[in-house]
Amino acid sequence: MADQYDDTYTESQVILTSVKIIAPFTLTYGLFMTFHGADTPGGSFQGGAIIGVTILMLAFAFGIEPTRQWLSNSTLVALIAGGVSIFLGVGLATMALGGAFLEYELFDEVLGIAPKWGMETIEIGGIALIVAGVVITLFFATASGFTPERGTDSSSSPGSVAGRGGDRDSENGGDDDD
Amino acid sequence: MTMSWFAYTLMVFILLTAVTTALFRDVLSAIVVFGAYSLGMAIFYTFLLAPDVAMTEAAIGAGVTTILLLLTIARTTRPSTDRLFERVHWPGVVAVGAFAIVLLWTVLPEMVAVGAEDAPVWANADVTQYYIQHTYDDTGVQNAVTAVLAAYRGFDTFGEAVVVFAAGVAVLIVLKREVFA
Amino acid sequence: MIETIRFWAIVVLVVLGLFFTFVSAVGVLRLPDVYARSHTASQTDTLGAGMALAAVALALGWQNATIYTVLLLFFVFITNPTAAHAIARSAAETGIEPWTPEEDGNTGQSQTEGENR
Amino acid sequence: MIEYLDTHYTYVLAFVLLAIGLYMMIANENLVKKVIGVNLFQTAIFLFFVSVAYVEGGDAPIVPAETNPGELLVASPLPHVIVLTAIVVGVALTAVALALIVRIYAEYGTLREDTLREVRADE
Repeated sequence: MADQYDDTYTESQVILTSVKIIAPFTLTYGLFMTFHGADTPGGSFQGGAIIGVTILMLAFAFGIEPTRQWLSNSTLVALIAGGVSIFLGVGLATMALGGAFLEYELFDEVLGIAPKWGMETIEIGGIALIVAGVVITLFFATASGFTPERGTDSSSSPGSVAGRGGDRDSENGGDDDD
Repeated sequence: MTMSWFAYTLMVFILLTAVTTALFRDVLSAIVVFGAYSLGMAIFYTFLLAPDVAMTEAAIGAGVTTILLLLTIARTTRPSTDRLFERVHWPGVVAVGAFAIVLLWTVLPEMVAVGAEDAPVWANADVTQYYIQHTYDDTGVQNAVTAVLAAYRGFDTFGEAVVVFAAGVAVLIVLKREVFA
Repeated sequence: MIETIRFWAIVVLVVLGLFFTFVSAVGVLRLPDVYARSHTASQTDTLGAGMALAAVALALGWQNATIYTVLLLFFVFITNPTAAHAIARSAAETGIEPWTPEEDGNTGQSQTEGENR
Repeated sequence: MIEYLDTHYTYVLAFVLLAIGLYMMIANENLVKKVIGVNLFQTAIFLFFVSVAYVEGGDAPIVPAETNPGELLVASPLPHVIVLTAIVVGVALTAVALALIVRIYAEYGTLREDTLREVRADE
């Protein structure tokens, strides 16, 4: 059935328009939550998730395949891997300065940066990137293409596939209750 | 200490959606009801003074999980149904009911009442009270959750981030696709 | 004086919001097929939620949270009809026939069939 | 027993939800519904953690800079952090499970546990 994703996708002016109106707001909200998580409820996990969901919304409006091509795969991989490296990098930097993993006080002592900024780096550069990247990646990986044998399988007609699965189910549904 | 009517209504809603999720035979209906359940749970977290958790649950539990489940049944199969509800699996009900009763009878009397100030987690001077009183001095942020997440337990969070990263890699491997080639 | 007006405005808005939400819930339960249901879920529900949110905004008075509520109102007014549009559109593309009074004899049946395609 | 409904209500709800999640994992034949059951079970545990952190009449764990922290009555932040990370890990786990389900369907053409067992026994 998923083979039909791109077949059934038809541009809808209504959805496109409202997504065009709403997407900037959700993106801003996600960024606000990420950047302002230190002093108000919210933080990088939530903000990253909302940023990721914004991309999902765009994918629903513009079609999943075009969105995936627009947001190339290497960008996503770079997003996730970059997040993990930034997190690890900050942790190792404090160790290089002679402290423990993520001991932010050292930034203050050695470089004169308040410990808060170390945390913000972790939050914005680390966790938010990882969460947003993983959410988008999981969505595209689950939504995208088909293994060839299934593609031929379902090409006959979607109804037949559903019917076959349904028959099998109802047969066994009868059996298992006895 | 007594519960408010708001919490009571919300709990009934959560319970009803959970039971219908378990019993609906149609997978699509179950997924939709599960989304409603997650949303109710998010509101209940707000009631329990956990806005951070509520936001995460609303974005991820009600949003992303529902989308992933829907995509999965779109890509696989959705059994056609003539009945609305699943037949109740009585041995399962008995086993699970026994489990619940054992939990309720053995664990509940040992628990401190909900929201009591002498609850061991809350009154712990080395953990909770320390965090509450030293967060601003130690880290300079006001949100204690962020402080614990990124500073006090940063190494823990790093582990979680790597787990999420690993899960993303695992999905790509399992679905071995041309997607991320 | 103005406080009294505000109080009663809040009450009226809450009651109307409840009423429209209730109508929408009844409609979702009672109407025959997916098109009629998405229609009631979008129009009546948007109105109900909008009125309830307007009551909340009035009750909060002048503060930051009011701005959030008004923004929320704005988003509900945009997203709710769009979601209904998306549902109805994909239903039409999947080939679900709209319910017509000729099948009056077995409305219950045709409803479940329409749902399950 | 009834008096616990008044004072331990979230724990009662959490345990009942645990039972429902477990029931879904045991009784539902469809693999997708089993995954939903896992999610439900997880949510029940999250609820348990969050209600452990709850303090009656308190506030969200925000520590304003200007007040004296000794007088604050706020919920415990630590269980919130654990739940926060666990939700994100939970969605990742769900995604891995669903990816496996998609593969299983591509391989065997069914999502029902009993059919799957038969098909595997036949091979």
